[in-house]
Formats: sequence, structure tokens, C-alpha cells
Amino acid sequence: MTAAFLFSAITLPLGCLFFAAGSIGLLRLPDLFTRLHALTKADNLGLGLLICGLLPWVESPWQGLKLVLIWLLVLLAGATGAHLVAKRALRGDGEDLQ
Amino acid sequence: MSTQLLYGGAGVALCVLGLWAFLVHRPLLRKLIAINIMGSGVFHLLIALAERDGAPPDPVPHALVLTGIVVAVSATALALVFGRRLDEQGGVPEDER
Amino acid sequence: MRTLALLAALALLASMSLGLIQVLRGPGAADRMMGVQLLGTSGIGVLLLLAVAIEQPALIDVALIFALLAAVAAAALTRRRLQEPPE
Amino acid sequence: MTLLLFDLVLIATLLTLAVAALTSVEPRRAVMLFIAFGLWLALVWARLGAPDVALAEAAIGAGLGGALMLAAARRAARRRQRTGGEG
Repeated sequence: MTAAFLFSAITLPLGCLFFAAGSIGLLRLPDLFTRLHALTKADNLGLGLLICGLLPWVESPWQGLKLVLIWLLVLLAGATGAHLVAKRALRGDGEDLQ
Repeated sequence: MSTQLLYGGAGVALCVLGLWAFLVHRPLLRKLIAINIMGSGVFHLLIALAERDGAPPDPVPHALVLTGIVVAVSATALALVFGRRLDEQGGVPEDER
Repeated sequence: MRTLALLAALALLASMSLGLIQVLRGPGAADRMMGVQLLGTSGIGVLLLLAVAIEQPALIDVALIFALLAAVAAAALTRRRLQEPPE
Repeated sequence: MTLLLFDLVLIATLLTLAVAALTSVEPRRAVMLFIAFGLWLALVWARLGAPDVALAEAAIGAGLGGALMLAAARRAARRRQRTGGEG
């Protein structure tokens, strides 16, 4: 029971919790924008906590750097995607997407 | 062993599902998706057979599947272009479908 | 640690399957796209956990490709039809 | 034990996705489900110790093939709207 294990034992379930919250929110929330809000919670915080929990367990610093790079990339993609979806929905020209 | 059996069975099931959908459905896009899933089933079977519990997996099926993925996408692209050309010429006559 | 990572991956898989329902039933394509996006992010999470659980660091590279695809897919799926005349 | 449960969830969802992609009538929904299927398949192959093949499937099979089919689905959906028949 080392400190690193304890750290992971806290952050990993917390990350999973955020993912579960994102999924349930995606299913249950009433309209597009609130669902978008739930989705980005899972993207940003859930994955961030997971990666924090995994950082002590990778073999070399380079692997850890790769993990952080993945998180940054997902942050960027999530923000851009959410923005695009919301803009389309606001303008009301999402109809051809049906 | 049981891992191989489990995943291999899933591959066979995928192949059968794809074959069924390929025979039953009429539109080109659905046929293409069906044939792609059928191919994925074959790939899945190969990957499952290459897996050896614990030990590093057999590399030869992996090489085969890598080639197969590229070929499958190329064939899909060719079929889509054919379909588009067919549409531009007015589609297939009703009695030749 | 391996058991912990595997358990977390299992929980993530369950939440992913929940998100899939949204892809299946989503009324508009925007909902479906959000479902696919959640699927991609959870897939990254599962891959990273698996990389620790079955000790295969190469899986981190696969997760990197998933992240790249998520970025491209979001842009491709929300593309507007600028060049086409209104019908 | 946990690994077996993991495998079962993985396979059940894979087959569900395949059935859903094959039985959906609307072209764009079918393509979306096909992309999700490809991503999930990459996940399964990563679990089976084939990260290189998973990489290729995610990038080429799901990414490139999905994008090609999405463009075709867009055309098919437009044609269906115009004629009302099956595209």
C-alpha cells in the first residue's frame, strides 16, 4: 500500500465517476446544450483524472509525456467539437444533419 | 485457449451477420457496410487465432490482417466511385437489379 | 495495481455501453455525434488503463491515434454545406 | 475473473454494434454506427495483444473508410429526400 497506489486508488474511481456522470447526463438531460455540457465534463475532467492516476505507473518519463499530450489533444478536440455543435444548433442549420 | 475460442466465435458470428445482411439488403451503401463487417469478422478470427495466452502473439496473421485492412478500404472506395458513376448515368434499370 | 486498472477499465466499458444507447436512439445527428465523441474519449481511457493492466506500452500510441481521430471527426461531422445551392 | 467479464462485455457490445449498423435503414445512422463499430473493433484488437493492427484499423478502417462512406451517405440521404424511395 504505497502512496502512489493510494493516489491512484482515489483518482481512478473519481475519473470513472465523471465518465459515468457524462454518460448518464448524455442520456437523461433534456436538450442539446445541457447534454453537451455533460459530455465535455467526461472529456475533460474524467480523462484528466484517469491520466493523473496512471502517471506514476508508466515505465519512462517519455510515456508520461505522451499521456499528457493525449489529454491536451482531447481537450482541444473536445472544446472545438462542442463549439461547432453548439454553433450549428444555435443557427438552426443543423437540419441537413438529420 | 478459452480466450481464443471466445473471440474466434465472435469473429464467426460477425462474418455470418455480414453475409446475411449482404444477401438481404438492396441499397449499395448497406451492402458495402455489410461486406466490410463481414471482412472485419474474418480479420477478427485471424487476430483471435494469433493470440497466445501470455506469450507474444503470432506475427504472421497480424501482417495478413494489416494488408487486408488496406485492401478492404481500397475496394470500398472503388465500389463507392462505381456507384456514383452509375447514379450520374441514371441508375440501374429496374429489370437488371 | 493491475487489478485496480482492470476494474476501472471495466467500469469505463459499462459507461461506454450506456453512451452507445445515445448513438442508437439519438434523434438528431448532433446527438449521435456526441455519442461517438464520448465513445472515442472513453476508448482512450480504456486503452490507457489496459496499457497498464496488461503491460503493453504500445497501447498508448493507439490511444494517441484515437485522440487525433476525435479531433478530425468532430470537424468532419459538423461540416456545413457551403458550396451547394439550396434545394 | 475480471478479465473474463471484461471480455464478455467487449464481445457483447461489439456484436450489438454490428447488428445495429446492419439493420439501420437510414444511411447516415448506419455509417455512424459503422464508425463506432470500427473504433470498438480496434479496442478489442488492442486487448488481444495486436496494437499495430488496432492502430491501422482505427486510422484506416474507421477513419478513412468512415469518412468515405459518410460522403456517400450524405449523397444518398439527399437522393432519398428528393425521390422518397430507398437510396
